[in-house]
Amino acid sequence: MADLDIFRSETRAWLEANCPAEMREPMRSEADACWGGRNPTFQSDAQRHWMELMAERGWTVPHWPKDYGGGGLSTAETKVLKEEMARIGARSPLTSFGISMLGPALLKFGTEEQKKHFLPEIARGEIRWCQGYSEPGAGSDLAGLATKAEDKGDHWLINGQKVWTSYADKADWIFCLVRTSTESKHQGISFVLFDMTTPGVSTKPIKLISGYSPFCETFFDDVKVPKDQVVGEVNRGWDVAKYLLGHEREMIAGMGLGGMGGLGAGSLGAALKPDNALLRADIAAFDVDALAFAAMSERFFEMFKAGEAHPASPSMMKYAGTELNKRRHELVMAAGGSDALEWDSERSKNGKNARDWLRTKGNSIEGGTSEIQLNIVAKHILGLPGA
Amino acid sequence: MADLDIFRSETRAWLEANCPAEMREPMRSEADACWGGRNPTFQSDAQRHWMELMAERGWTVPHWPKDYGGGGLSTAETKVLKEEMARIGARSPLTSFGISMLGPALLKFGTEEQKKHFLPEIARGEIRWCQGYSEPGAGSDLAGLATKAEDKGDHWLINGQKVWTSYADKADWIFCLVRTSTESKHQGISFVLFDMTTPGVSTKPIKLISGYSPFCETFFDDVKVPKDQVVGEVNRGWDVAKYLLGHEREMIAGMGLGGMGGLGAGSLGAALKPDNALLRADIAAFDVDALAFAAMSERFFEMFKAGEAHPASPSMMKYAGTELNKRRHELVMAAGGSDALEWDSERSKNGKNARDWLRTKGNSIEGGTSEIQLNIVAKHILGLPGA
Amino acid sequence: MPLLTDDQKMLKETAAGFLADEGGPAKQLRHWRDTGCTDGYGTELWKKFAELGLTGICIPEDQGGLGLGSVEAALVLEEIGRNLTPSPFLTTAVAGARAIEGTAHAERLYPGILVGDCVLALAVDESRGHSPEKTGLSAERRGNGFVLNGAKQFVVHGNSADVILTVARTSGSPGDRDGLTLFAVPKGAAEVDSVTLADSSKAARIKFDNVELDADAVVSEVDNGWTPLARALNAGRAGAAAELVGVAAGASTMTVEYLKQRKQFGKLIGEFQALQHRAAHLHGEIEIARAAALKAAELIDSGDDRAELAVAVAKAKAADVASLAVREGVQMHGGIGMTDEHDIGLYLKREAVLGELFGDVYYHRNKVAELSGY
Amino acid sequence: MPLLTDDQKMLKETAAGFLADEGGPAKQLRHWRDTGCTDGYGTELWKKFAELGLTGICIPEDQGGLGLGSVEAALVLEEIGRNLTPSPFLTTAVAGARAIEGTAHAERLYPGILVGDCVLALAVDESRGHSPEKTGLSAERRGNGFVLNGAKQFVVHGNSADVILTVARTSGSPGDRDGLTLFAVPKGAAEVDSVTLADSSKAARIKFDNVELDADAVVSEVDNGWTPLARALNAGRAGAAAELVGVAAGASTMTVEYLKQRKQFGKLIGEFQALQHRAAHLHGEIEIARAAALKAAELIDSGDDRAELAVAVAKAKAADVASLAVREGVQMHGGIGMTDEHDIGLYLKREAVLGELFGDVYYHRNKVAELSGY
Repeated sequence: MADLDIFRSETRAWLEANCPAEMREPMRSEADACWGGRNPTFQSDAQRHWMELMAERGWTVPHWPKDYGGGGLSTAETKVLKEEMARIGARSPLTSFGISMLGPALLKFGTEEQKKHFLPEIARGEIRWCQGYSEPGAGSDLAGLATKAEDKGDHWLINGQKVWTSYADKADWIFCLVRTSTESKHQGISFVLFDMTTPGVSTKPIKLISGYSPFCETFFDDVKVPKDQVVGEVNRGWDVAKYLLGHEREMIAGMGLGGMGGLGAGSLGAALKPDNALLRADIAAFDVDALAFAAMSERFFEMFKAGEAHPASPSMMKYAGTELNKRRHELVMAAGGSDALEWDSERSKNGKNARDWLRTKGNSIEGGTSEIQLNIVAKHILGLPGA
Repeated sequence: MADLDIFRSETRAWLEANCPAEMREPMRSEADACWGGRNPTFQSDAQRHWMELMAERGWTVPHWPKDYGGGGLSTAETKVLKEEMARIGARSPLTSFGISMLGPALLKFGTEEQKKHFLPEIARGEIRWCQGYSEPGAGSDLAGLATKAEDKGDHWLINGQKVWTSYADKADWIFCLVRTSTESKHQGISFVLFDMTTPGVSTKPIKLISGYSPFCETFFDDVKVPKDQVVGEVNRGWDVAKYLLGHEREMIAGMGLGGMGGLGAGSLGAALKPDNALLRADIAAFDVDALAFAAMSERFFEMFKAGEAHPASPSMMKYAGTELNKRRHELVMAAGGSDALEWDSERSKNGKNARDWLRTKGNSIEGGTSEIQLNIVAKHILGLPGA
Repeated sequence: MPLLTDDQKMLKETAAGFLADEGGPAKQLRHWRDTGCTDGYGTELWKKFAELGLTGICIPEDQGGLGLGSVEAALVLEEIGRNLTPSPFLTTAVAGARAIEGTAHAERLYPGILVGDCVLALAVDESRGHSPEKTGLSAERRGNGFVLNGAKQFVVHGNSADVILTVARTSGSPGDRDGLTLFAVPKGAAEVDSVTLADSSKAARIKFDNVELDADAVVSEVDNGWTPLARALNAGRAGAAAELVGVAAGASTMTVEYLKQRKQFGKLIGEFQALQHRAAHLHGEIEIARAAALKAAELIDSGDDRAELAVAVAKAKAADVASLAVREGVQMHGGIGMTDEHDIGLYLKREAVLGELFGDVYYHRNKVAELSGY
Repeated sequence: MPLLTDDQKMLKETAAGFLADEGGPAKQLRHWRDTGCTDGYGTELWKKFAELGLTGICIPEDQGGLGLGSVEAALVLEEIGRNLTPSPFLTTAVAGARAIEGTAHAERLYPGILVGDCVLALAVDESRGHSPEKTGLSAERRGNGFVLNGAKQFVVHGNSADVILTVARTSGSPGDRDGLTLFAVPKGAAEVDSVTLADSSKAARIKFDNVELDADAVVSEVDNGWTPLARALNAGRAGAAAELVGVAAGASTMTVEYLKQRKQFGKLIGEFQALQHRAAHLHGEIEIARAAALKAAELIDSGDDRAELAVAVAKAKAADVASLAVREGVQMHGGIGMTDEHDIGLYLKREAVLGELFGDVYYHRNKVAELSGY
């Protein structure tokens, strides 16, 4: 424990000295995040500086091994770093699907060469990734995908279409599920990586009901991909995908609930101060559910870290968390009344409440629908027949 | 219209002159109903007198033909009679499964002989019937019944067991579904009638969670039933059963909702006067649903009478009505607080609130579960595949 | 409640055919939204409403209208809801026409309404919530007329309306029904700030900064504005309920169709029992909401004193059910339901606006409680 | 929130084994109910609680107890809930022991509690609702002692308790937390009317008609009864929440087992997706309620000032979830679930009583709102 105390005080001092004041302001939206990439756009010098300083210490990915650009911190040290960052309100220096999704998969399934090549780039924020999973004909039935990769001896030839590719129009590379065999539905899928500038790759943003376009359709027309850009075994990409989906669901479950700080999630009622007794009653019922869920989140992460969580429990969390978040935004709209219905006025911050509300409707669809999560819980946790 | 006005004034005068004052008091429970039967128990002379007076005019079953003991009234006249009875709060002179269930089936499927024999007895309250449908192994899957009727030339020999037979221990006769063929699940069922005093028939009351025993298990051990006591064709009893179930569902859907009088169903909140703002909010939400359902009930019966209702719509009504009634009693319990939890005190009228609340839990099970009703709506109204 | 008469059935069919042909999202809502129309609806379509006599649906026959009631208006509004048709029908032909019924303004304004040349808006709300009794906008007598000071918001079609029926306080204090006066404020008299709502419809925030009006701007009588306002609100709320039933039914029909087409895991998703039960539940709820909306309309038409209660029940129930219908609709459509390209999201947005209009579910549940004496 | 320690896991296993063997409905609840036991629970079983040290779970080690906290009590109570075990554990070993902790009454009563010879009850409610601040039962000084007048109800185990911890008002007026005093009222001092509750447990209505008590009946200090009462209520509410989680888990386990056995239409009913989704939803809710109950217990044990909020969250959530679990349980069991013979109905009844005890969901939701400042 003494070592950890020393680490804490050193970390605290370093953060105090190095985290720019601007980077201690709360983020107002996804747009405030630092996404990195080949041609990064920084909102400020402070943002760039903060990312670079943290990357230098490997603290953009503190728990990754030092060899791959990480901080090499233990679980306990990582926790201390997070606590100390939270203490001063320090923003995350880098947000990326490379860190949250591809990285863990590469660490588990990648070759030494792949790890050495890709992980440090990710840690330094020099590459921005997107995820090519869903297809128009394969939504909930992810494994029903049709994008085809033909073995052409020295390369794969990829043809097909993906949909719901987050920020594909801004990504440098994609990690992508493709069909390399039609003999088996699940065991004919491979997990490939390739550059979005490869000839034959094109993207088209999808306009959402919120008016924003965070997702794209992504088209592959005779895209050539080198053989060594498959992660894991050929035809066994489904194992990689499933591993990665678990991470994604945990992340989504925690979205919009103000983090996982137990009762720290805060009260919606306190934020809204409802002046209507009937609305107040609904908000109080929501607060009970949200504060209870916050306690569950805290417990779940402890159990998860300790290996005591059921492998299917992220599905339970994803389901409960996203349904709760939708309900939260319904109540925000109810409290906002006609003010919240304005769509393009300055007063409404360009319809922020309404757009955020519409955005949450996707929470229970993306990353596996609520129905899919319930199927998983019924089958894998409850052991119900034929589920 | 003039004829109807005359009928109304005559009816009003007759009711005023003949309905005993006691029979104008609201019924407090099922126990206040007049059930008739071979060995009837009347709560008062007034109750007996009222039944006999009404039976004499055929007004226990006003819309049945006069030949079968009915009043021979038209639909419009029947409505007038009901309105005039409601005007003075006159109780129903006779409550019986013979009237509400068997009668309509006999009118539609019975032979002339059967109608002549059974209907007048029913109309006069001289026979009490019970219904033998459910079996221990066949709950929702009613047609999965196993009670066997063997053709013994001049009679059927019946062996098996029924369950959930309402008041079997008090009934004179039973109408009963039996298996007469194993070649087809649905087309191997016959609808038979027999005397409960036939040798081999025995009953055993089932104690419910409310502490009451309105239902029995009913056992048949080599019961001999004459051949002419089958209603409809042999092996086509399922048609009769389905027809009858529709009637039963309508009846159950209306239970406990204070009749079908549109907004007349009344407000739960007005009855409870909740002193807690959060409970008041829940009750107000309930009142909206209940008053809207009352409007639906009124509309449904108009549509039903006019032949404009979808044949599967009683399922929708049964589902909505019973779920609503369960919710009503949850709220009554919430408003009653710890008073309502007392089970055997005088103050709590022997736990009336709690027992009524427990009773309602069966509403969404008996007469086809809520799940079965939703299956029916999905298949027959929405036309969803494989439902 | 009697079933629909043959005349009513015919009206319903006419409206259904007309709006399905002319009023759907491709021809109307999306078209006007994507071309930046400042009215938020098509005036040509509104002229067709007039040609069919629908703009005069609630106007007495002796004043040139169809002389029909709230039940008939509900039949049309359900079709408007089903097709998401943007139009000033609810504010002008229903709520507005009812407000001025039997007043001098009827004679002035009905002719324009009948030919589709005059659009009315109703200015009631002064904050994010609906609470007409609490009206604070002041109208003080000055000379022969009045001077108005205050502000209104969520005035649907207020940006393009020819006349804005505005509730103001001439006496008493916020909370009183007495002391309110309804004014017919002509276009241009007050400062109108146009606002686009989430469903792409247009509304206004209006500032009254010493707005001077003649005495004949008063609809009905001074201090007795509650009477015409209550007529307008009852009609408007019952109408919004009917439109919400249409929104719910439209979303639900679209969703059930999708369940019969979309395959996942080698099966039509409509074969999955969990979705079947949810769809069946929703179907029943829509039927119930429709019955409640028709009941409210019927009691308004028959002058029954339970009409106010029935209207509150209808508005609360229809908003609840429509909200369920659109939420289930988007969820069951999956990803495609989140795209602007698909119409199901338009139902979600329309429901939000209609649910709020003339009082949200909380307002109307509370009203049910108050009217029931608890 | 740290996970369970090895000691806590061992305690949980011990309690689970003991209560599954000895505490189930056949041996306890049904047995005492059907033999007309006036206590409503078995004293032999209570002695076994004592032998295992469980009656002293919250009693400090230096006073002969296990010196454990609310987390450990929650672990035991979840098993009590799961087995529907009737016992005075919650009122005596948890709420009661906490109330007298550190007072002179601890020295007097702990020895009896430790050996299973002394049962405590808590008399708080004075009407059908729970509202401790509104206590009106009066205690007036007379000579060296007090005279109590008023009435209490819903005093669980009050009919057989040796000591009834009674909240009375010595000053101030209903609504104030100040001015309350907690009295240890010995058996026989007041008029006790035994009441059977819906779950077959026993409680009392108690009349205080000039009941005279010595000054040393005061627990803690005069006018400062809120302090020991708040300890008792926090512990009792968190404990009831944990027991409700056990009720929910027991009902849910029984139901999921039934889904795997019962056939209809040639299929196990657990194959029907609509039931699968409802069961899966319920499973998650129970996990969440358990986390909330443990969080509340942990914050009580650490003396955190958010404990009161966490307790309100836990009690409201656990009651909601247990209510869902038992309702789904009965419905999914179908007809058999309505029979007295089947245990699922016992869960339904137990939930109703525990849900009401120490404040129902409405009380605790309101508390969450008030503590959160709205």
